[in-house]
Amino acid sequence: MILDIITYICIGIGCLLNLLAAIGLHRFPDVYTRLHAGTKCTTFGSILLIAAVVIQSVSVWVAEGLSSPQSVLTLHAVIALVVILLTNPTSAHAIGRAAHRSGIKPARAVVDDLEKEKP
Amino acid sequence: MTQGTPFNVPFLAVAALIGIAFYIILSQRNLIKLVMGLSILASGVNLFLITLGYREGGVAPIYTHAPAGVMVLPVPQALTLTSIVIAVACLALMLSMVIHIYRHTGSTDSEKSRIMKG
Amino acid sequence: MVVASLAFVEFLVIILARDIYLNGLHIYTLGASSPNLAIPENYIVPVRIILEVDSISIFMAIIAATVSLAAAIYSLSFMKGETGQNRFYTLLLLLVAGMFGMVLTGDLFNLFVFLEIASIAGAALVAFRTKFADTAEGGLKYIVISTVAALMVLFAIGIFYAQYNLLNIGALAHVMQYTMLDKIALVLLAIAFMMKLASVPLHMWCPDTYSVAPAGITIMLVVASYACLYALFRTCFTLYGVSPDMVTVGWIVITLGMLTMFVGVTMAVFQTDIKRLMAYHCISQTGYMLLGIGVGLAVLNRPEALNTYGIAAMDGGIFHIINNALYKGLLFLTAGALFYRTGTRDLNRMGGLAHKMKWTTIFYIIGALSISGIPPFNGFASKLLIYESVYRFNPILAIVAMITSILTLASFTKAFYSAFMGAELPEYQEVKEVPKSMIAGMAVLAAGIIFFSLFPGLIVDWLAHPATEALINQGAYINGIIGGG
Amino acid sequence: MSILGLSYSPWSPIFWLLASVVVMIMAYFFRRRGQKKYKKDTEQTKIFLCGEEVPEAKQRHIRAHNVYWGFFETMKEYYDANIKAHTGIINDYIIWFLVLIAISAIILFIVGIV
Amino acid sequence: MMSKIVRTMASLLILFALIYGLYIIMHGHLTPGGGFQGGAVVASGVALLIVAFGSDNIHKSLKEHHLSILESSGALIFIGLAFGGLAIVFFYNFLVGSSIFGHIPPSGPNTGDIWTAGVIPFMNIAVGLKVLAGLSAILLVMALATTVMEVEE
Amino acid sequence: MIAFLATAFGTFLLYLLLTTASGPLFLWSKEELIIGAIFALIVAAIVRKIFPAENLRLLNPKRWFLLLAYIIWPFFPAMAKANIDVAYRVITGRINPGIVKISPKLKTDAGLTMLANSITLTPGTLSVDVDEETNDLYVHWINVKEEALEKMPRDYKYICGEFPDWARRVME
Amino acid sequence: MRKIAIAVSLSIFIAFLIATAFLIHPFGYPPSEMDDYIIENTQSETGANNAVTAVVFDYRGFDTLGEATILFTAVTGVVMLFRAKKKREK
Amino acid sequence: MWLPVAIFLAVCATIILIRLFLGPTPPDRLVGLDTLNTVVVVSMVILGAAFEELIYVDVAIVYALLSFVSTLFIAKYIEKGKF
Amino acid sequence: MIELGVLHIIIPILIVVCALLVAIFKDLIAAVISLAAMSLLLALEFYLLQAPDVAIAEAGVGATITVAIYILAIRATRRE
Repeated sequence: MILDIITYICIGIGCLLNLLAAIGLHRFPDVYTRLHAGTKCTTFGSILLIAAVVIQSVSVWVAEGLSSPQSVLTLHAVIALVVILLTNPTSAHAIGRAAHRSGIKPARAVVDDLEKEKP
Repeated sequence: MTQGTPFNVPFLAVAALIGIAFYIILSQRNLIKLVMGLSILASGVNLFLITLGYREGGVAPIYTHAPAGVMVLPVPQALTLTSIVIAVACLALMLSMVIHIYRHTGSTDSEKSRIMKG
Repeated sequence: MVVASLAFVEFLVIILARDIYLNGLHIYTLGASSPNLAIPENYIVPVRIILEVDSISIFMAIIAATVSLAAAIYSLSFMKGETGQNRFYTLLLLLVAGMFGMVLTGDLFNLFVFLEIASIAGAALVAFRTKFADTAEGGLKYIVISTVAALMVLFAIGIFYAQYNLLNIGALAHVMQYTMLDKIALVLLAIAFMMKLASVPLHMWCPDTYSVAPAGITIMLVVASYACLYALFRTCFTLYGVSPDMVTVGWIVITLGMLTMFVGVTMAVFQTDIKRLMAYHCISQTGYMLLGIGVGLAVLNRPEALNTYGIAAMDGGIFHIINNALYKGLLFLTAGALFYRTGTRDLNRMGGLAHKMKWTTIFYIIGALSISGIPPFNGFASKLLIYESVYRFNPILAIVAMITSILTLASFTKAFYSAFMGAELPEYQEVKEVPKSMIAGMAVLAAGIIFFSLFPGLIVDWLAHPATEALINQGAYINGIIGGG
Repeated sequence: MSILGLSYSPWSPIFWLLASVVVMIMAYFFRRRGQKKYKKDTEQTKIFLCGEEVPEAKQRHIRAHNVYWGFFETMKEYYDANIKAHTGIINDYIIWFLVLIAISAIILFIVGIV
Repeated sequence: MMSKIVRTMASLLILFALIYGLYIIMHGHLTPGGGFQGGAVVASGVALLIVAFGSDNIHKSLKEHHLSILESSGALIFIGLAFGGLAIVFFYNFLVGSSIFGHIPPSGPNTGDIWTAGVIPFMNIAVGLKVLAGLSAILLVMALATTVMEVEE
Repeated sequence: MIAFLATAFGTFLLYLLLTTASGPLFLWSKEELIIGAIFALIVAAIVRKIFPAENLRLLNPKRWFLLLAYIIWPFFPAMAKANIDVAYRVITGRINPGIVKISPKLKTDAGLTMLANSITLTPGTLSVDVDEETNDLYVHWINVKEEALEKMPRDYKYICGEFPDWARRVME
Repeated sequence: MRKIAIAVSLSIFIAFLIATAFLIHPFGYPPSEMDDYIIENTQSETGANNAVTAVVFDYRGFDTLGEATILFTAVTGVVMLFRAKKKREK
Repeated sequence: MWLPVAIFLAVCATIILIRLFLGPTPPDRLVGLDTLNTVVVVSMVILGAAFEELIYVDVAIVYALLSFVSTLFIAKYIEKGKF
Repeated sequence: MIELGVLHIIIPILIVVCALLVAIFKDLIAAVISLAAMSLLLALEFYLLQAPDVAIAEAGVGATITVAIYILAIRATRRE
C-alpha cells in the first residue's frame, strides 16, 4: 500500500519532469540552455519513472521468493537506468562541444571564456 | 469501434509512409535524399509486415517468462528481420556508389551528376 | 577455379534437367525429412520453405548456367589487370547463386531474398571498374530500381500473407480468391517484375547499366532480367492462373511488349555507343517474349484458341528467351572484345577492325544475323513461331514484330559497317586479336547458337514445349505442394 | 528432329542449308563464266574517285552517326520526343514506374467492374 | 577523435556493448534477440570506437582481413550446420534431443533453459559473427575511405 | 594481467546480472555460469587493448564505497535541486548564461569524466569543452554570478561546489 | 509536366494504398493457420522458446542463409568499391 | 497504471518533435533527438512493465546504448571532426 | 485496453510526421536527424506491436548503423 503511494508519487514527479523538459526545450533561447533542460530533467525523470517500475517489481520479487523471475525485470531496469545515467551527460557534453565548435555563440552570454581562448 | 484501433490507423500510417517515401524519391534531386526515401520505403514495408502480424491483446511469441494469453504471429517478424538486414545492406552499397559519383562528378544532384542519357 | 565450379554447376543442372524432363517436377522441403512434416495432418499448409522445380525452372536454370559459364571463361582474360579480382569472382558466383535461387524456389519470400541477392551482386559488379566515371552511376541506377521493385514485391507478399497466411506459391494458388487486394498485389508484382526486366516505359535504366558493366557481367545481367521474366510468368500463370482478369493482364503485357519492341529498336538505331545499341536491342527482344507470352496469357481461358495458336506463341516466346540469351550474350561479348582492344565504346571512333580481329568479326556476324532473324539461324526459328501464331491472334501485332525485326537488321548493319568495315584506321594499326579465353567464351555461345539453329525442332520439343506445358498446367504445380502430403 | 512444326508451314534449317548450297554452286558456275583478266594489286583494284586524289582512310570512313541520316531526319519528331523522354535522371525512372502502376491498376479495376 | 570525456566513456561503454551483444546472441532462442540483433549491437560498439577514437587508430589494431576472416568463418559455420542435417535433409535440426543443447523445454511458459533448441544457438553464434564482422567492415571501410579522401584534398 | 582479470571479472558480474532467474544455483544455472565465464574471457581479451591500464587504483574497494556514498549523498540531492532549478527557470525564463573555465587540477581521465558528468547533471552547469593538456573544463553556467568573474583562475568551488574534491577523492 | 505526372500518379497510388488499408483484415485480427501451428509446435519441434528465432533459423532457415549471403555480398561490394582508394594511401 | 504514463510520455515526445521541427540549427535538432531518445527509452521500460513481459526491457537497454552512438556520430559531424 | 488503442494511434502519427520532416528538410543533416527520430519511433511502434525482436534489430541497425553510414556519406560528399 505504502509502496503504491511511493510509486504514484514517483510516477507523478517523473512525468512532470519529462513534461518540463519538453516545455523547456521551447522556452529556452539557445542550444546550451536547452541542453540544460533536456539533460537534467529527462535524466532525473527517468530515474524516478524507472524507480517506480523497480519498486513495483521488487515488491513482487520479495513476495514470490528469491528465485522469482521478477528479478529479470528489476535488474534489467536498473541496468537500463545505469546506461541512461552514463550516456546522457556524455552526449550532452558532445552536443555542447559540437555546437560550440560549429560556431554557435551562447545567447545572451555575459562571459565566454572558451571563445576568448580558442578563436 | 468495438474492436481494436479505429480506421486501421497503423495500416493508414503504412500507406502514408510509402506515399511520403515515393514523394521523396520522385521529387528530391539530391541522391542522398533519394536514398533516404528508399530507407523510408523499406521502413514502411517493414511496418506493414509487423502490423499485419499483430493480434489484439497478444504477447510476443516467446515462451520465456511469458504471461498467459494469445501470441502474435511469429512469421512476419522473422520476415521483417530479414528485410531489415537487406535494407541496410542495400543502403550501404547505394551510399558508397553515391560517394563514388561525387568523387567523379563533384555533385550529388541527380541531374548535374548524370553522364548518360538518351 | 571459378570456371571449374561453374562447369560443375552446369553438369549438375543438366543431370537435374534430364531427371525432371523424364519424371516430372521435383519437390525439396528444407528442414524436414519429408513434406509430411511440413504439412501437418490437420492443416494442409506448408510451413517450411519448399523448393519446387519444374520444366520452366530448369529451363531458366540451363540458360543461367550456360551463360554464366561463358561469362566466366570470357572474364578470365577480360578482367586481367584489374585489381580486386577475387572479389569480382566472388560477386559473380553470388550473382549466379541469386539467379538459381530465383528460378528454383517455390516460396514467395525466398524469391524476394534471391531477387535481392541478384540485384546487389549485379549492382556491385556493374560498378566494379571504379576508375571510369560512369560506372558508379550505372550501378546506382540499377540498385535503386531493383530496391524499389523488390520492396514493392515485398509489399505484395505482405498483402498475400495478410489474406491467406501463406507464403508458398502453390498453396497460395490453391486458395486464391481474386479479391480486390489480390488485384492490387497482382499489379504491384507484375509492374515490379516488368521494371526489373526492362520493359518500356520502365526500360531507361537498362542501357545505362548494361553499357557501363564489364562485358562478362552484362550478359549475366541479361540473364538476371530473364529470371525476373520467369518470376513474372510464375506470378501470372501459376499464382493467378485461369482468372477472368488474365485477359486484361494479357493485353497489358501485349501492349507493353509491342511498345517495348518498337521503342527499343528505334532508339537502338539511333545510338552510337555500341553497348547502348545492344542494350536497346536487348529491350526490344524482350518485347518478343512478352508478346508471345502475352498472347498465351490472353487466350489462357479459351482452350480451343490456346490449342491452335496460344501454345505455339508461348513456345516461341520461351524459345526466344534461350535464343536471345545466347546471341545477345555473344554480341555483348564481341562488343566487350572491341572495347578491350580499342578502349572505346563509341562507334564513331571505330572502323576497319575486321582486318585485325577476324574471330570477333565472325562471331559478330553470327550473332547479328541470328538476332535479326535471318534464316537459317535460331533467331529466325523463334521469331517465325511468334509471327505465325500472333498473326492468327491479331495480324497488326505480327506486322509490328516484323518491322522491328527489319529495324534490328538495319541497326546491326550500321554497327557492323562502322566498327568492322571500312578502311583500316591509323590509330588501330597495332590492334591484335583478343586473347584465347575470350575467344573461348564467345565460342561457347556461338556453338550454342549454331546447334540451336540446326535443330530448332529438337529444342522446342525437348526444352521449350515442356516449359510451356508447365506454365499452363497450374494444377500440377499446386498438386506438387498440396497433394504431396 | 530439326524440323520445327508450324501451323502453316514447317521450317527446317537443314533443307534451307541444302537449298543455299545449291544456290551457291550455281553462283559459282555463273562466276566462272566471267572475265579472266582480273588481277590483284594492279590498277584494276584501286579506288577510282572521279580522277581525284583518294582521301586518307580516316576521312574515307563513314562515321556511325552519319548512317541512316535520312531515316532520322524523316522521323525527327518521334526521335525528339523520345530523346526528351530519356532524361537519364533516376527520379524519372521511378516516375514512370508509378505512372505505369497507376494506369494498369485503373485499367484492371475498370475491366473488373465492367 | 572526440574529447577526453567521450573517449573515457566510450571505453567503458564498449564493455557494456560487447557483453550485451554476446548476451543477446547467446540468448537468441530464449529472449528477444538473436544473431542479427546481437551482431548489430556489437557492430555498434565498433561504431562507438570509430567515432570516439577515430578510424585510423582503430585500423591499427582491427584490419579488414580480420573481419573478413571472421565473416567467412561465420558463413562456413552456418552452412556447415545446415549441411550437418544433410543425413536427413538440408537444414534439419539434428541436435534436438542430443546431449549438446538438446533439452526440450516444458510446453508453455517457462523460465528459459539455455541448454535447449539444438542447433539454433550455434546458428545464432554463426550469424552473429557474420553480422558483426560484416557491419563493422562496412563502417570501417567507409570511415577510412572518407577520411583518406579528405587527406588527399 | 591484473587489468585483464579485473575486466573479465567485471564482465562476468555484468553477464550474471543479465541472466538472473535461470536456474537453481542461487539464481543461475550452471550452463549460464560456464558460458558467462567464456564470454567474460573473450570480452576481456578484446577490450584489453582499448581499456586504459592506468586505472588499477580503481580496483580498491574503498573507492567503490566512496563512489556509492557520493552518489547517494551529494549527487542525488543535487540532481533533485537541479531539476527544481530548471523548473524555476523554465517557468520564469530568468537566465544569465555564460561559459566559464574552471581548473580543478584533476590528473586522471576517469576523474575528469566523472566530474564532467556530475556537473552536467547538477544545478546550473553543463560541461561544454575540455582542454586536452591541462584538464581544464569549460562550463556553461546558466546563472552567472558577477562575483565569480573577478579573478581569472575561476573559483571552482563557487561554481560547482564540492564535486571536484569528491572526484579527486574517488578517482585519484 | 513532370509535376503533373508526379501528382496524378502519386495520388492514384496512395489511393490504392489507402484502399488496401481499408480492405485488409481489421487491425489485430489476422488469419493465422500457419502461425498457430508454429506457435503450438515450436517448443516440441525445435526446442526453442522464442518462436521468432525458431522461424528464422529452423522453419525458414534458407531465407536466413540468403540474407546472410546478401550481407556478405554488400560487404564484398563495399570493400570492392573502395579498394582503389586504399592503394593510393600506401 | 502504466499505460497512461506511456501516453503521457508520447505527448511529451510530440512536444519534443516540435522542437525537432523548429530548431533553427542542427545542434538544436540534435538536442531534441537526444531528449526524445531518453523519453522513448523510459517509455519502453514502462511498457515492459505494462505488458507484464519481463524480458522486454532488453530493448530499452539496447536503445539506451545505441542512441548514444548515433548522437555521437551526428555531433561529430556537426563539429567537423575527423572520423 | 483503450489506452493501448490511443498509443496505437499516436505513435504511427508521430512516425508519419517524422517522415514528412525528412521530406521537407532541405538540409541533409536535419533530414538525417529526422530519419533517426523516425527509426526510434518505429522501434517503439514495433515494441508496441509485440515484436521485441524486430524492435532490437531496428534499434541496432536502423538507429546506429544507418545513421552512421548516412553521416559518413554526407561527410564524404560535403561541398566545402
